[in-house]
Amino acid sequence: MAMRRELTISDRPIDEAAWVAARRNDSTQGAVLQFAGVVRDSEGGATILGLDYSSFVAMAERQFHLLFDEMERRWPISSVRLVHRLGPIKAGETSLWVETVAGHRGEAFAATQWLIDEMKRVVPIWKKPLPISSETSGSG
Amino acid sequence: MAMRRELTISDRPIDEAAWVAARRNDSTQGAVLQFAGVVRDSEGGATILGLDYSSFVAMAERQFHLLFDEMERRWPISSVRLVHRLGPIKAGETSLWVETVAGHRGEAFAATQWLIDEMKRVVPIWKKPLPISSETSGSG
Amino acid sequence: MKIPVQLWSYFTELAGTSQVELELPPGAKIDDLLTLLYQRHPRLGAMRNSTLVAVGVDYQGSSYVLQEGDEVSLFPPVQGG
Amino acid sequence: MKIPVQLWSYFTELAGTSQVELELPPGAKIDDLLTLLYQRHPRLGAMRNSTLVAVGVDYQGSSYVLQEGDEVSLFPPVQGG
Repeated sequence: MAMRRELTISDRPIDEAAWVAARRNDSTQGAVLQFAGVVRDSEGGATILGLDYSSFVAMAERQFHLLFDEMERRWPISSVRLVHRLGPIKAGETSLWVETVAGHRGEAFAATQWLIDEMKRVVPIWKKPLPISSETSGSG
Repeated sequence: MAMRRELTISDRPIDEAAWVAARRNDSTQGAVLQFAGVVRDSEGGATILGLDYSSFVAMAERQFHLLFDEMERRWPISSVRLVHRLGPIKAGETSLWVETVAGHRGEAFAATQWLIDEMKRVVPIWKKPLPISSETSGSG
Repeated sequence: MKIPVQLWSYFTELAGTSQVELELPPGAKIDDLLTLLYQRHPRLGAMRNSTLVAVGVDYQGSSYVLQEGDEVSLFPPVQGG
Repeated sequence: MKIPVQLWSYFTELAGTSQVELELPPGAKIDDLLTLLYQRHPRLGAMRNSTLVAVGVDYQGSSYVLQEGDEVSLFPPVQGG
């Protein structure tokens, strides 16, 4: 059976509880793993307000689907749902949410770690710090 | 700062979305990992209605806290919340939910996998299949 | 001394009871307790190699020296998750 | 042939523009495109070793032979998550 995939790249806040609540019940799969990446309030030692994410979205979608293809070849994963938020994101808010559903735990952990590692290698998304004071911000 | 711990062993259904929604916002921690163990509809090739979990609860609590102690020594984890449901659980429902919050992803993955592995080794919880037909059930 | 032994999971069914009380001499070890228990409940004895032993809420090995007031628990491999 | 080159992330700031168009001979490779581009935008050239190149929505290496209609993208290492 084909791996179910759901990819959302958007500037809306990520409502993790809503994504969790929307999971389809599947009694053939024993393991659900969810990872949330949260924007931290420091970057390179400096306190920041948050991060501003940008993306070459069409390519990001293409690259995510290539990763999903390989994930499906490598592990018996029944579902992957991934949400990446773009635009300004305040520290403490979620920039990435990914869920992997598999028959067993080992597969879910291995596939999710691999997916995030690969995402950080090939998916065209970038971030820049949002300085605490607007006075210290500026181009260049 | 001490690792925050929350342990719930109970026969109530696990409302994952509610647990997720109740997470404290922490902008110093970049990684949140949640694992849900779902009861599968087959056991050793036979279709089952679900699993009936039992536990020596006082010892389970003690053993979970010993594991949390070691987890805290081994990884910089800021929070762990673990819920284990007991009693009859239908296939497709969640028997275990665990969340680990850490500064970085690698720590959260490593600590969560270790915690679940160790739980399956030392925490006194047992399960027996609930047969599909009540006619086939009975004391062994 | 009298040592209560609590059985868990399917050990209860193997023994036909969830609790037994054993009379042991001072200085007796868990090993001695098991030997006596298995004489009375040979179906439990068949599980010896996969039996976990706790005193109170902590695991103990077979050389643990029992004391008055100890509560022993015996159970099969755990299966949480 | 005219090849449009889209710049992403801080490459836009380094070049002072998000898109440039380069005139290249038939059979030109990405390597040739980069050489020409870096003559015009030396601040981009300084990033050469950490530049990723795509044609359309797929990554391509420096020996890729460009064709009429290709849209090239250049960007720094990605940082999703």
